[in-house]
Amino acid sequence: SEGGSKEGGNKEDKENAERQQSSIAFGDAKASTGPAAEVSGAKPGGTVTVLQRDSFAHLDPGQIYVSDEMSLSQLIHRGLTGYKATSDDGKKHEVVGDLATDSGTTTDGGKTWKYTLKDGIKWADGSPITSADVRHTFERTFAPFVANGPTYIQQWLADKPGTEYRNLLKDGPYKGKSLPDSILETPDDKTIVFHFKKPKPDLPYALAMAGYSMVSKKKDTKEKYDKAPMTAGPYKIQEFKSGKSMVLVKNTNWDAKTDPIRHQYIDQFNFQFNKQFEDSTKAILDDSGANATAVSFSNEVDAGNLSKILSDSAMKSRTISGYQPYVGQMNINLSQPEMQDKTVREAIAYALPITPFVRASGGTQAREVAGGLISPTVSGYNPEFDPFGKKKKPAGDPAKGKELLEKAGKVGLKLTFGYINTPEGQQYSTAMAAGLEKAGFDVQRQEIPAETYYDQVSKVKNNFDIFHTAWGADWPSASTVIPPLYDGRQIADGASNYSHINDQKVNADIDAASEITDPAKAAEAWNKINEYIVKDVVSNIPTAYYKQTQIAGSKIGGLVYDDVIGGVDPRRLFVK
Amino acid sequence: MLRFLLRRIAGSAVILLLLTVVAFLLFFGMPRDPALLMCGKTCTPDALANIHRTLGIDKSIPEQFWIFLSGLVMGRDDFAQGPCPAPCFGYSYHTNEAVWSTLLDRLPLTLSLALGATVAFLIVGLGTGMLAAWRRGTVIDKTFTAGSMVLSSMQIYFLGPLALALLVYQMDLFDEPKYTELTTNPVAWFTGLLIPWAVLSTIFAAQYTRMSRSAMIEQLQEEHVRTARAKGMSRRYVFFRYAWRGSLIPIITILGIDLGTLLGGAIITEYTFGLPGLGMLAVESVNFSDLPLLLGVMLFSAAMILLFNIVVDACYAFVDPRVRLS
Amino acid sequence: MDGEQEPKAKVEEAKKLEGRSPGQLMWIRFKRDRTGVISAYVVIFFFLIGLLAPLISMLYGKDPYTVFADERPELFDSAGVPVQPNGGISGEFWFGLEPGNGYDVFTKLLYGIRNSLMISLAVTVATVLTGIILGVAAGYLGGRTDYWVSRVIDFLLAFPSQLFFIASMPVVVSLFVSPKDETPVYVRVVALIAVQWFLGWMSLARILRGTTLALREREFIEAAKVSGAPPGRIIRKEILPNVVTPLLVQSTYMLPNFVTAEAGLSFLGVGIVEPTPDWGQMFSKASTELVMQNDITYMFFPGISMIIFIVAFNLLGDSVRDAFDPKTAR
Amino acid sequence: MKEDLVLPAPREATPESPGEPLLVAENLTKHFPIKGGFPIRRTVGAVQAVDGIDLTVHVGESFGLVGESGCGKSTTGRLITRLLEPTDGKILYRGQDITHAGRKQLAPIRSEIQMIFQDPYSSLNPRQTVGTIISGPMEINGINPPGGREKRVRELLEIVGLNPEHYNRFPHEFSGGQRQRIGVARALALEPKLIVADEPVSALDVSIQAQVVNLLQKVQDELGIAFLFIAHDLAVVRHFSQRVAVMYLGKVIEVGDRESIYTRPRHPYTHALLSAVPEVDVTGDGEGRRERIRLAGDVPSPIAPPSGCRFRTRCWKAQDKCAAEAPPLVQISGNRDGHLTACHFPEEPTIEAREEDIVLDPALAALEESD
Amino acid sequence: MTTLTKEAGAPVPADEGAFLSVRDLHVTFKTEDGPVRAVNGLSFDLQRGKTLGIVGESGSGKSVTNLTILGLHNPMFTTIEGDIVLDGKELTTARESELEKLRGNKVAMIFQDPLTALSPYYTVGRQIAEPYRKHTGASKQAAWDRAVEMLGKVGIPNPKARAKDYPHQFSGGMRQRAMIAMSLVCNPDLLIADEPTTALDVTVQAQILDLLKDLQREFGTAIIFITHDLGVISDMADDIMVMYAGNAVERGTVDEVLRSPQHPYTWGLLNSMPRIDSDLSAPLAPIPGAPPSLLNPPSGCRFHPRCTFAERVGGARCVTERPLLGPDRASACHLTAEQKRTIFVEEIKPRLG
Ligand SMILES: Nc1ncnc2c1ncn2[C@@H]1O[C@H](COP(=O)(O)OP(=O)(O)OP(=O)(O)O)[C@@H](O)[C@H]1O
Ligand SMILES: Nc1ncnc2c1ncn2[C@@H]1O[C@H](COP(=O)(O)OP(=O)(O)OP(=O)(O)O)[C@@H](O)[C@H]1O
Ligand SMILES: [Mg+2]
Ligand SMILES: [Mg+2]
Repeated sequence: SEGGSKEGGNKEDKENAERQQSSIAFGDAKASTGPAAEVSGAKPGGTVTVLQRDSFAHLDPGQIYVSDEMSLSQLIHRGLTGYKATSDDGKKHEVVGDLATDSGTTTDGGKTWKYTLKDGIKWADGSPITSADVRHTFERTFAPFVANGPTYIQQWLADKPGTEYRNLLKDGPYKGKSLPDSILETPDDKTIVFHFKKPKPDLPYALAMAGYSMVSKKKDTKEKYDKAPMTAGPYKIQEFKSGKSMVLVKNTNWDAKTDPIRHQYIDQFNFQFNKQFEDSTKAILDDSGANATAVSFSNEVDAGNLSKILSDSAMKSRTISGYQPYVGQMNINLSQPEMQDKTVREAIAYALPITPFVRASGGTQAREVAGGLISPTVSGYNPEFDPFGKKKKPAGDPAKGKELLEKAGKVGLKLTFGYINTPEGQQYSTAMAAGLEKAGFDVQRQEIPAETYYDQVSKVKNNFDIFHTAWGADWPSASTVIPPLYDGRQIADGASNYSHINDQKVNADIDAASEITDPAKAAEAWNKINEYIVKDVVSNIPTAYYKQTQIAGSKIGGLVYDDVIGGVDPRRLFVK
Repeated sequence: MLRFLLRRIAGSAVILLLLTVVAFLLFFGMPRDPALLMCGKTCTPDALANIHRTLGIDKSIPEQFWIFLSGLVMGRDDFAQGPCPAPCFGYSYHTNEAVWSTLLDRLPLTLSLALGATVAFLIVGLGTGMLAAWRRGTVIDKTFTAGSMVLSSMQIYFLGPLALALLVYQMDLFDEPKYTELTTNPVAWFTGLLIPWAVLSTIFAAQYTRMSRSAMIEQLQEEHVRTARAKGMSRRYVFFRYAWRGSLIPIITILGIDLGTLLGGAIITEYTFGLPGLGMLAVESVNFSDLPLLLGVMLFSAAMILLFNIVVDACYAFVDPRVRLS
Repeated sequence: MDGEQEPKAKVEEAKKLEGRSPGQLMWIRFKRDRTGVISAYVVIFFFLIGLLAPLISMLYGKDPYTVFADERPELFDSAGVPVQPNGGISGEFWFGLEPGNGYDVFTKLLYGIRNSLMISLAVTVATVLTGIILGVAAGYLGGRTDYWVSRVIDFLLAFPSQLFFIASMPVVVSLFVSPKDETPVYVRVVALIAVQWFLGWMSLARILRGTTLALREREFIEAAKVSGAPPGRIIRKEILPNVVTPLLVQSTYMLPNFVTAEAGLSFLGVGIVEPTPDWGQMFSKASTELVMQNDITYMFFPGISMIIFIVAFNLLGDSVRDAFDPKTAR
Repeated sequence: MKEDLVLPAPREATPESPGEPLLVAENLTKHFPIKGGFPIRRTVGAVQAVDGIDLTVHVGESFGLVGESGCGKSTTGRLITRLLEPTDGKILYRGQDITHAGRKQLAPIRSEIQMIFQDPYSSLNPRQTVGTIISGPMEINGINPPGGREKRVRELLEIVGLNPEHYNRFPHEFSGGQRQRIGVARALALEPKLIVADEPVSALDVSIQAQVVNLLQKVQDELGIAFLFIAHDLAVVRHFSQRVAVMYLGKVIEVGDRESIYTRPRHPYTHALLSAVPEVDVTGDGEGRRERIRLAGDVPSPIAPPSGCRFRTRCWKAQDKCAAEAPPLVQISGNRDGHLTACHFPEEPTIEAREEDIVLDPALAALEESD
Repeated sequence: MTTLTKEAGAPVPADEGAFLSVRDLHVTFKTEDGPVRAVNGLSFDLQRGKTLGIVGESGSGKSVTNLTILGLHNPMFTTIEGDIVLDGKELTTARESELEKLRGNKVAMIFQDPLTALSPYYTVGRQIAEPYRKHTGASKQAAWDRAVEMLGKVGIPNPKARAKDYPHQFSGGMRQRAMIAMSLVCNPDLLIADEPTTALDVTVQAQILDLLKDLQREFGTAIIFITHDLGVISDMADDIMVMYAGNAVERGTVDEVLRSPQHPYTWGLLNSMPRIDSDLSAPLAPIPGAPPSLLNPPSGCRFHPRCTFAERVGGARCVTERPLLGPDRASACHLTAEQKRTIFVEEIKPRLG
C-alpha cells in the first residue's frame, strides 16, 4: 500500500485542522466553580476494572510525566489549574482554576501571575490545603531526587534553560532554604504569586500538568512519597502492589463543590497491571462479568484486533480513537561534520522511507505519515504541508535522494543510525537503512538499549548521525514543541534539541512567538517556524503522527477520547 | 548422611558466594549506568552523582560487595526506602521495591508453572516410558519411541507460539495464558496456566519417556532383576519393584537439574507466554541494569539449582541404600 | 569376541592382513543401521544447505536482506502482513514473505541455517577442545589439578545458564565494539560463541575426566608407564585415541543442543538480531502478534526445519552411540 | 603397623635359588589414605594394603606370591615396578636404591623391570595395532634393534607363538590367550631382567591357561628372566615358581622354597589355604588324604587389621600372645634354610589329614553335627 | 544316575525315572551379527538328590542351558527347540505363569556373582522372604522368620540383625551364603548353581562347597553344578557332563569321566590343568588354539580344529561328520572305543602322574 493516509481520510484531517483554529480559552472564576456539569446519563456506583500494561512507576506528582501516570493523576491529584471539558465528546476544553479560584490573573502581560486558593479544599486526610503546600510543591521540584517531572515552571522561575535551574534552590526546601518572595510569593494562606523575568502567557496550561499537582508539605516523605503520596482528588489509593494491582476508592474529603472538572460516579477502580495490549483487548471484547465494566486508560487495541474492531459496527459505541500528541521525527545530528551539508540532509529527507516506521508500529491505523512537526492535536497544525512528498511516496524517493547525494559528491557516505533496541526498532531501522542505502548511503546501525535510549541520544556528544525520536506537546500549544526541540540555545546534555539545530532565524522567531498572548496568532507563528525547520533547515524529518484506538466494556458509560489527555478521560466514566 | 548433607550445604554456600562475586563483576562490566535510568529527563552531573550516592555505587566494588553481603545476613537500614530486614538484597534501582519481596512476589508463578508442569510431565513421561519398556518391541513401544523422539526435539519457542497461535488466536479455544493466584481463584489459576503447562510438559514428558524407557530396559537387563525372576516373582512385580527402583536414579538426576532450572525461572517459557515470573524478572533486571534485582535473581536461581542438587543427593539416599549407608 | 582358529585362519589371513580397527568396525556397524544412515544424510543435507546458501540464493535470485515490503508494497498491507494467503507463498517467493519488513523467507531460512550451524559448530569445537584439555588433564593428573578443575566445573554447573547468557551478552559485546561503528555481526557471533562456550564445556569435561580416570586404571596405561613413557606420550598415544568414542558421541548430542540454545538466545533478543538471518531470530519473529494473529504460515519454516534437523541429529547420535557400544539397549 | 623386630638377612642364598639377589624389598609398605571428615576433608585412615614386607628375588628365578584377594599382592607388584610410591621401606634393584627414584632416574632400569597384567582385555590399548603395542616400549626407550623394530616385533610374535602376520591387527581380533601372549611379547620387547606377572592366567580358561603358563616357563628358562609371579591359584604358582611367599592381609606370613611351602608348611594359614584347594583325584587311589580345614568368614578389612598376628581372628591356635605381639618372619625350628614363618604357634610340617577336620565355620559345624 | 540316550534320529522319550530330562535342546539367539547357536542338540537327565556337574570352557553354553530350564531368556530374541521335562511337566511350552510358580519353588538358582545378583535396594531378609511368601502364601512375619532361619542355617552370624542389612553390607562370602539361603528357602527339588564360587577365594570357596554339600544332604535337593574347575567338580558331583561349543561331548559318573576320560577335549582339560600334587617334571599340555565362534562354528566335530587326534580317525570324518553322543557313559568322538582306551592309557595317563 502507499502506507500513507488513504484511510486516515482527508475529512478527518480537515476536521482536526478546523478544531485547532479555536484554541483553548482560560476560564474565569465562574467557569472555575464546582461542581462539574453532570455527564448525561451518568449514575453513581459500580466498580471499574482498569487494565494497564505498565505498573505505575511514580505516584509522586513531582515525578509524573508519562501518560498513563498522568491519567491516574486526574483521579487522585489536584493542581492549581486543570482542563475542563466544555463539550461531551472530549474535543473542547477550557483551562480553569482547580484548587485556585480561576485560571490565574496577570496584569503585566504574563510576568506576574496571581492565584487564590478556594475555600474548603482538603487533603484526603481532612487537613486543609494551604499556600504553604503550594510553595512546598514548587520548591521541592528543585530537589535532586525530583528528576522525572516537567521542568517548565522551574526554568521560568529561574530563567535558565536546561538543567541549570536547579542551582536556584539546590536541595529544594529540605535544608531550610526557600525561594525568595521576588520569585514565589505566598503572602497569606490563600494567595500565591509567581514572578517571572519574561512573560509566560502559558502558565495556566503549565500548571494544569499532572507534574505540578500539589504535594502535602506535612506529609512529604521525599523518595518514599513516590509510593504513598498524599492525595486530594476524588479518589484515594487504598492499596498498591507495584507490578500487580492498585485499588482506588472514594475520597470522602473531596468536595464536588470545589471541583469544576472531576466527577466521583464510580465507587472503586481496580487496576490490574501487566496486561499486554492483546490481553486487555481480549478481556474487554469478552465483555462478561467484571470485563463488562473494564477499560484501559492507556492500552490501545492491539494491532491484530484493530481492523476487526474498527469494522465492527456493534463495537462502535465502545470504541474511541483519536490522535495522540506525539509526532515522530528523524533527527539529523547537525553537530556531525558530514551532516552540515544541507544537500546531504535533503538526500536523507527524500530517501528516508517512512513505511517501515508505520509498519513496525502496526500500520496506518496506528501511525499516519506526517508532513510537519506539529501534531493534529495542537493548535497550528497544517494538513497541507508536505515538502518532501512523503504522503505520496511514503516508501521514500531513493532516486531523488541519490541524485542529491551525487550532487553533494558524497555517495557512499557513512551514516551512523542510532536505533532503539526493541523488536520494532530493529524492524524499522533495518528497513530504513535499506532504503537509505538505495540512495547511496553506507548506513551503520547502532543499537541503543531501549531503557537508556533517550539519555544517550540527548547527549550533546553522541556519535549518531541520525536517530528517531517522538515528542508530544505538554499542552495543546506548539510552545511546548518548538522551543524545547528547536531552540538553539537549549542545546545541552539531557535537553531535547536532539538535532542540535541552532538557527538564528528560528531562535529569533521563537522569542517572538513566545510573547504572543493571543493563542490563535501564536499558533500561526509557531507553524511558520515548523515549516521553516522542515523545509529550509532540514534538520528534522517528520515521520508520523501517532494515533490510538481504545475500547471499553459495554457497561461503561461516559467513554470519551480526550484530546488533551490523549486517551480515555477517566474522570467522566460511570457504570451503566 | 547428615554430615554429607551439611557438607553439601556448606559447599553450596561457597558457590553462591563466588557466584555473587561473578555477578557483581559482570554487572560492572555492563555498558550502562543504572543511575541514568533513574535520573530522568532532567539529568545533571550533580543529580547523577547524587543518585550514585543513594544507590551506593560511588563506593568501591569491594566495599559495595561487603555491604551487600552483610546485608544478606544481618539486614540493613541505610536505605532511603526504609529498613530492609535480612535477607536483604537491597532495593531495586528501577522499581524501588525491596528485591526480596519482589522475588517472593514472582515466586508463586514460577512455582506454579514449574511444579504443575513437573507433575504433568512426570506422570505422562514416566507412564509412557514404562509402558513402552513393558511392551518393548511392540507397536505401542515403537509409536511412543518415535513420538517422543520428535516431541523431545521441539523447542518451547516453537511449540509455545504455535500453541498460542492455534489455540488462542486462530481457534480461540483458550484465553491467553495469565497468572492468577491459586488462593484467589483456583479455576483461573488452572486455566490460565494450562497452555504453558501443556507446552512445557509435552517437551519434557517426551524426554522423560525416552529416559525412563531406556533406564527401565537397562535395569531389566541387570543381573539382580534376573535373580528376582528366577525366584519366581511375577513379571509385574519384578518390573515395578526391582527394575523401577533402579531406573529412578538416572531419572532423579535429570529431574533435579530440570527442577532447579525451572524453579530458577524458565526464562524462555515465561518470555514466550508473557508470564511475569522469576524468568521474566531476570530479563527485566538485565534490561534495566538493575544490579540488586539481577543479583537477587541470580542468587535465587543458583540457590534453586544447588538446592535441588542436594535434594537429588538426598533422594539417591532414599532410593539407594548403598548411598544411604555409606 | 570373534573366536579364531589358528590353523585354519591362515588362509583367510593372507587375504586380509590389515586388521580392522575399532573405528572401522564402528563404521561397518553404523552403515548397517538404516535410521542412522538416513539421519546422517539429513544432517549432511542441512550442512550442505548452510554451506551452499550463497550459491543457492544466487541461483534463486534473491537475498535475505531485500525489504520487499518497500520494494513490492502491493504484496503487503500497511502493517507489513503479506496480503496473499499462506504467508505470500508463490512461484516467486517459494516460502513466502516475512511479515514485517517482508524479507524472502526461503533465502532467509538458508542463511539462518548457515549462521546457526556455523555458530554452533564453532561452540562445539571450542567446547570439545576445552573439554579435552581440562577433562583429560584433570583425569590424568589427578590430585590438585583434578580437585580444582572439578570445583570449577561444579561452580559453573551451578550457574543459572540462561540467565547468565542474557546478562553477559551485552557485556561481552561491549568489550569489543567501538561506539562509533555498528556492532559488527561477527562481534555478536563471537560473543555468542564465547558465552555459550563458557558454560558449555563442563559436561563434556566431566565425562572425559571420568573416561580418563577409568582409562588411567586400565592396565595398558600402566604398561606404558612401566616402559617409562612420559606423561605427554601417555596422554597422546594411549588416552586420547580412547576418548574419541565418548567425544564423538557427546559431540553429536552437544551440537543440536547448542543449535537450540543459540536459537533460544536469539529468540530472547540477545543473540543475533535483525537483519542478520538466524534460525532463532526467525522464531522470535514467528512469535510476534503479527504472525500469530494473522497468518501462521511463516512459523512453520523455521519450526519444521529445526525439528527435522534436531530429530535427525539426535537419531544420528543414538546410532553413533549404538555403533560404538552395541550392548546398550535402544 | 610397623615391623620393628630385627629381620633375618633375606639375602641369604638358598640352594634352590642360585645367583645374585636381583631385587630386594625391605620393610616395603604402602598405605592408601582414606579421605573424609567434616567440615574439612582430611585423611581419616589408611588402607594398609602392604604393611612392611621383605622380599628378595634372585637373578633368573621365579618367585611366587600367593594369597587371598585383597591381601596386597598386586600392590606389592606395583610397588616393585614403581607404579606406586612406597609409603615406607626400601627397594633395591641390583643394589641400587630405587625406592623414590623419579621417572628420569628410573629410565635406565625401566627396561629391565617389566610387567604382565591380569586382564587380557584391559591390558592392551584397543586403539593400537599389535605392532604399535609391542614396539611402543622400544620406541619410548629409543631402542633400535638391528633390522628395525618391525622385524623385532615379528620375531617377538613368533617367540610368543603368534603369527608374525598379525602385526597389523587390533587386539579385539584376538582371543584372551592370544592377547596375553601379546602382553608377554610387549614385556619381552625390552629384554628385561625381571618380569612382574600379576595374575597373568587367572582370567583365562583352563584350556588356555596352560598355553600361557608354558610360554612363561619357556621364557624364563630360555631367556633367564626372573619372575615375580603373583597368583591366587596355588597350583599354578607351584607349577611355575621355585620360591613362594604367602601373603595375608598386607604381610608375608610364610616364605620358602616350593617344596617347603607345599609339603612342609608351618603357618596355620598356609595349611588352611592348601587344604581348601579342590583337587582332582585322577588316580582314584585316595591315598594320602589331605587335611581339611574350614576357616570361618572372610579376610578382615585392611583398614583396621587385627592387632598382633593378623591371622589370629580366623586361627584355631590363637592365644593371647597372638593378639599382643606380631610374630616375626623367621626361620623357626624344624624349617629348612630359607623357609621363614611368622607364627607364634606353628603347625607340624605336613599336609596329611589330621585325626579330626578343623571346621571353624559355625554353619558347617552345625550341619555336619546334625548328620 | 544319569541315563544316556541316543541323540540323533528318533528322539528317545524322556526317562520316566528322571526328575529332570532335557532332550535335543537347541537354543538360538538372534543377534545383530546373525544367529548364535548357543546350545545345539543337548540331552541329559538328572535324578532326585543327585548332583550333575557341567564343565566346559567359557561360552560353551552352560549358563544358557540352565537359564533355559527356568525359561529366563527373552523370548523376543531367543528360539528354543527341544524338550525340557521337569517332574513330568514339559517346560519349553509352559506358560509364563506356570513357570513363575516353578521358579524359586521347585527349581532354584544360584548365580555366579552374588554382588550383582542381589538387588541393592532391598534388605537381604526381604529378598529371601519374598519367594517364600509368594510360593507358600505365608504371612509377612512368617516369611521374615523363615528368612532369618535360613540365614542362620547358611552360617550368617547373628542372622536376626543381619537380615535387616543390605547386600552391600555383606562380604563376598556372606553374600553367596545369602544367595544360597534364598535359593533354598522353599526347599526346591532342583538347585541350579551357576559357578557359585568362581568369584570367591579358595578358603571361602571351600566353605561354600562344603555348605552346599551338607545342605544337599539335609534337603535332598538335586543339583546342577556348573563350573570351569575340574577340581571343584570332582569334589561336588556325582555325574559329569563335559560341554564344548554348545554340545555335550562326554558324560559319565565322576569316576568314569575323571579316571578314564574318553574325549580328546576332556583329555586336554585334564592335561592342561596344573594340580597341587601333580608331577612337576612334566610340563603342562595345553589344548592348542582357541574356542570356536558360535556365529560360525566349525563343521563336523566342533572340536576338530583343536584336536590333536583327528588324523587318527582317518579321512576327513572329523571335518564333515558330527560325532554323536551315545547313551549312558559316552563321548562324542569318532575315535573307536579301543583307540580311546589305548590313547588314554598310553599317552594321557602317564602325564597326569
Ligand atoms: N589405589 C588404591 N586406593 C585405595 N585402596 C587400594 C588401592 N589399591 C588397592 N587398594 C586396597 O589395598 C588392598 C590390597 O589390594 P591389592 O590389589 O594389592 O590386593 P590383591 O592381593 O592383588 O587382590 P586380588 O587378588 O583381588 O587382586 C585391598 O584392600 C584394596 O582394596
Ligand atoms: N542373550 C544372548 N544373546 C546372544 N548370545 C548369547 C546370549 N546369551 C549367551 N549368548 C552366547 O551364548 C554362548 C554361550 O553362553 P553361556 O553363557 O551359556 O556360556 P557359559 O558356558 O556359561 O560360559 P561362562 O563359563 O563364561 O559362563 C556364548 O557364546 C554367549 O556369547
Ligand atoms: Mg590383584
Ligand atoms: Mg556362564
